[in-house]
Amino acid sequence: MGIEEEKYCTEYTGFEMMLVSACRQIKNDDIVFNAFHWPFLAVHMAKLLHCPDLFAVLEVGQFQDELPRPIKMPYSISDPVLVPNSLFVGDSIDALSILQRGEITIALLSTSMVDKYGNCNTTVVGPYEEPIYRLPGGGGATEIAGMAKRLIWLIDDHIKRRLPEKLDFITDPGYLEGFNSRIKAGYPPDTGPEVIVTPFCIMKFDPESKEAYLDALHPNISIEQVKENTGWELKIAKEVKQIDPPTLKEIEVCRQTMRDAIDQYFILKPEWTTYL
Amino acid sequence: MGIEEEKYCTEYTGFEMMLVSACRQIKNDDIVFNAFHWPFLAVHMAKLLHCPDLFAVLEVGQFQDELPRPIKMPYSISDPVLVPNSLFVGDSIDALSILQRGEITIALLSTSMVDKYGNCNTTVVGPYEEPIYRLPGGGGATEIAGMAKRLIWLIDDHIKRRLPEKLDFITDPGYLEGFNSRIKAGYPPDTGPEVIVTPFCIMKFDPESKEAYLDALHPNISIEQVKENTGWELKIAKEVKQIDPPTLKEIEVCRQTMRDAIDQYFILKPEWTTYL
Amino acid sequence: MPMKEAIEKLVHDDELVFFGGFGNGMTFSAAHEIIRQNKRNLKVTKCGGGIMFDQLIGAGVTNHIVTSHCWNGTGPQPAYNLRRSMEEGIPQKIIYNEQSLFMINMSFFAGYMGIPFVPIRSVVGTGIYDHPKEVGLKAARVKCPFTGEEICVVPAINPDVGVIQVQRADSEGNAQMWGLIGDTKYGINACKKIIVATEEIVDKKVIMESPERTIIGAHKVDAVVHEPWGAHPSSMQGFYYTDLEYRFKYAKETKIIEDWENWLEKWVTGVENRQGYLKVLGDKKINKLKAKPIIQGAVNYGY
Amino acid sequence: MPMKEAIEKLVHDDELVFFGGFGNGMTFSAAHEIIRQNKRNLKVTKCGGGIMFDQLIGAGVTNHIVTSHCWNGTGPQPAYNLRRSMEEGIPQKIIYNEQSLFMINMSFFAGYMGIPFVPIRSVVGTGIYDHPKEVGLKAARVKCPFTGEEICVVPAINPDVGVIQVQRADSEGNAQMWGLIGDTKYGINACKKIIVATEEIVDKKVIMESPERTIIGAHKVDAVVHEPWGAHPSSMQGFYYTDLEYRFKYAKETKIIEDWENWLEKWVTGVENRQGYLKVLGDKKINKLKAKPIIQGAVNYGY
Repeated sequence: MGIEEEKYCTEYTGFEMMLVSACRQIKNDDIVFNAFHWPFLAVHMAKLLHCPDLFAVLEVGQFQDELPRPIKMPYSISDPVLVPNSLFVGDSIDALSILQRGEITIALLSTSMVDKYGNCNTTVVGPYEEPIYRLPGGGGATEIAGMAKRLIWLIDDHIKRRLPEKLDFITDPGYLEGFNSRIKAGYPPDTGPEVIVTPFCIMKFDPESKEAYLDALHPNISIEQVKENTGWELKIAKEVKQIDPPTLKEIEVCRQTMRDAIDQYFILKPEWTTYL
Repeated sequence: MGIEEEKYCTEYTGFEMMLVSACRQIKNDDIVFNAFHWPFLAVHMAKLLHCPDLFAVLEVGQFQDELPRPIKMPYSISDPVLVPNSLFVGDSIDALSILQRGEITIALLSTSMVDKYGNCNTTVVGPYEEPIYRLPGGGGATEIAGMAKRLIWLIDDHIKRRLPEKLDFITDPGYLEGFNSRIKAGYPPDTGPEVIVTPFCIMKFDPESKEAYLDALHPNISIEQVKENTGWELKIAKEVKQIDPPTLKEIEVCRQTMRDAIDQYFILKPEWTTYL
Repeated sequence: MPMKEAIEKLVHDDELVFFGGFGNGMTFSAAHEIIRQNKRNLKVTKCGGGIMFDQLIGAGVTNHIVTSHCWNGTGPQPAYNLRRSMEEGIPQKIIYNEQSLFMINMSFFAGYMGIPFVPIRSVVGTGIYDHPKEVGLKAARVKCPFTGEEICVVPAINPDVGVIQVQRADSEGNAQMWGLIGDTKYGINACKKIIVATEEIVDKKVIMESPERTIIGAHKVDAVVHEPWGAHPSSMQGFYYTDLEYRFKYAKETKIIEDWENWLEKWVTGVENRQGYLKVLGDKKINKLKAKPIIQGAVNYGY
Repeated sequence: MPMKEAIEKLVHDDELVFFGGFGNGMTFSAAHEIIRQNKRNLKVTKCGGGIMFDQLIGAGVTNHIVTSHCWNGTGPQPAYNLRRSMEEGIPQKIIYNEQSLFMINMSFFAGYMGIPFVPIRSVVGTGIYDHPKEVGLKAARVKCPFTGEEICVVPAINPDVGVIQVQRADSEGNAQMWGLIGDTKYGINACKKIIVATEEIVDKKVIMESPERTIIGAHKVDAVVHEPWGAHPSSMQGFYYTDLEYRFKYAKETKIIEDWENWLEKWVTGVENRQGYLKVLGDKKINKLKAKPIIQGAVNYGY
């Protein structure tokens, strides 16, 4: 192997690839809404990798541009460790004001199910009043999805029921029924889902119809594999891009981040998806 | 003279009588909105006289139930002396919330002009766009007049132009056009002006028509004197009450309060009324 | 006033009850006392219901929750009593009046401000906007008279009674909180009757040392309860850290109904009060969770 | 960045300018620099205009004020430049878009929240509601979709540029204020361009010692100006007291136009910057106004 190739990692999981791929979406000058669960990990990694100055806003009204020292993964948005390590602590309305004023340039959200228009369901499988599975509810994701400029969905398992054609319930708005329906519902025109990141691939959204299509493949994944495991007739980009594997540095940071998260009781085996 | 009479003061000004009379309106268990200028003095006096536990709310969102020690008259609602002597310091919206939730049981306001329905003008004499005299504007008095349960107007000169039949401009709402017009405009039904205190007398409001009438006279003032100096055909209570003169204790506290206010550059000679 | 007395006096069946704290400073002690007193048909509201609401559902004291989520102990999983209730009607079917986090915050804010509604730029187009149609606190749209746009508005929530857990309060009820407050200040001030539970009772002079930390004034507080560790297993900034192990185990210990019943007996119905609860928790855990001091934030208030 | 440069870069003719501070922490230094740079046709807004707006009117830089009052130095008297402008058109006739104090606060709050309006329970029936019809920021009424009541709503104000004077900020613009804030936090965050003038520049670590005191984040600040005594003759909690004597004399010194012109020359146009102004003020007065320290408000932020 050449030197160039050596800097890439060769053994890693789909979950790790998803985190690395999501983390690469963040830029150093972004103002990121740092939401709980997988996004916490991706934002943490970005901070350690290529975004040392990243300005993060959290749901209970915190600003951060530094990680707590010694580095500690907050167990949630409401971890008290965040307070003496923040530049601002307010209340939830302060956090909402930042969203509604359009100051959040990027947000990542992990979710149970995303449909082809980038809508998300964390509420219910089956009818709302007579649920087959009652999910926990969305928290602040509704507003984050509604008002962040670039929204990145994370789905940690690329299977049909996580990526259905249509949802039983929209908890967080994507492009609703596609085309201009999101704008008609009153959401700011410069907002909306930009990509869906899964262990298999990155999907983007057609500028016209707002339907998600396959844009780029993670290494060693085939177009067929993606299509077979997606809940709708997935459209494919004319030229499907190939995503680089994690670099050695990326995977090192990723795994340390996951260990830090385990220490804080993050549920890394997402067993709850088996309910779905 | 008997002992009973001796406790009353015999020499005092109409301005002092107005302050004493206003101060007597406040009860120890009131939650008072403490507005700037003459009300500051009356509330200060009440605190020193018969309301040791009085809970006061100020326009920049402060709560107080103690006077600053050593006793110091704040020069205004925004005097920094108020901060380390308050139980709460918030912002102006916090103060408004207390008003709008209906928690203020009494408020005193001093003003330039009050009409027969208890409306006040601190904006303009003449047309709004082409003023004869431009007054400073009302500040927070609009909301205080709109939402305190018992509103006490202070007028420091009982003359016709300070008590006109109709105003050129309503800055702060009284009973608007009388009868139920205040309620129709959306103000809470349990709010509105209760009395007007002047150097001459106390006026109250007819429960039906909401027109101000003479209720009680300050000592040595005649009904005629009041009628002649009021800008509308003043109605008179069936039995006009006689108000006690200031007690020696009241006048002592009143004069010390005025000296404290002078030290803080309160303009005790209200020379600006000569513009009217 | 002991928590027992405060709940007896101020919380009644069928009322809408607000619980303060978002992650930090959650009012677990009050919730447990409500369970012990076997209140019925309470409506309960809280920005994030979490395992506290899961317990209120499992104990059968509430049939209607108004919240943005009901997660399990440490992550975005559904809690088991919630699932049993909604999927199987055990112990009873509840109404889950689902809100978004910021929507419910704005509803509390409207309640705080004494106004009937506040606009918000989200929710339209989602199921949260459309459901549940039958239970009141539903958003609507109005036309802005200035811009002409249609915008979502959410109604004020003014609970019958509310309870918060704060770091300190004076004996009259002037209560202070710092760190992560979430919706606590707006929610509690929107309530008609108010219970303040506090880690410490302090002199009024301490309150006046940093008056910006006061979130509610004594003039509207109905009961002050001295209740150290009242927020466990959530954190209280400056006092104790979140009991992550306890919360992590909660999911396993409540997954089947028999285990839930044991859990409830062990931590709630089998103890008399918070002191009893702390005995079950044990000194070792208590010492482990105690916050290391970081005393800071003094500024010059001089004039 | 010096104030001169900040105003040159960020404040332009015809813009709507927000000034922070309500009584305490008023941005006099910025207002004076705006006068020196001879800006024209500014619209200016501030919850209470006071003598700062009187000066902007007298100097002819504004033709439109949006505020709840324009008092003289120490009490509810009208200020003289305001009167000359409105009664005699000297130096020009301005539009006084009169607001109530809480109405303008709610308008700033709506701007802060990124929503087009907020309800308020006052103003209807007053002249403030009805006038001035021609200039935009006028309240309206809408029907509440929940209660059916008609309620007053006030529009959002989002100024083109805003300036605040704070106690401390870091070099990137994370700015902190304590004590009496009034409308400052909501107003400045509603602005499109932002200037932070500060008594002290501190390390980021100092900001993080009490993060609840931060009123605006660096991510949206366009200029940080190190400007000690920038709020004189208003107070700055922990730094200096209000100069009551100066404010009291202001009324006399500006009553006739010749005196006003002398006043303006002495304190504003005749000095180069705030340092020059402080020389005119003199060390004796400066020492007299300096705040005696009251260092307090530390709490335990431990976890």
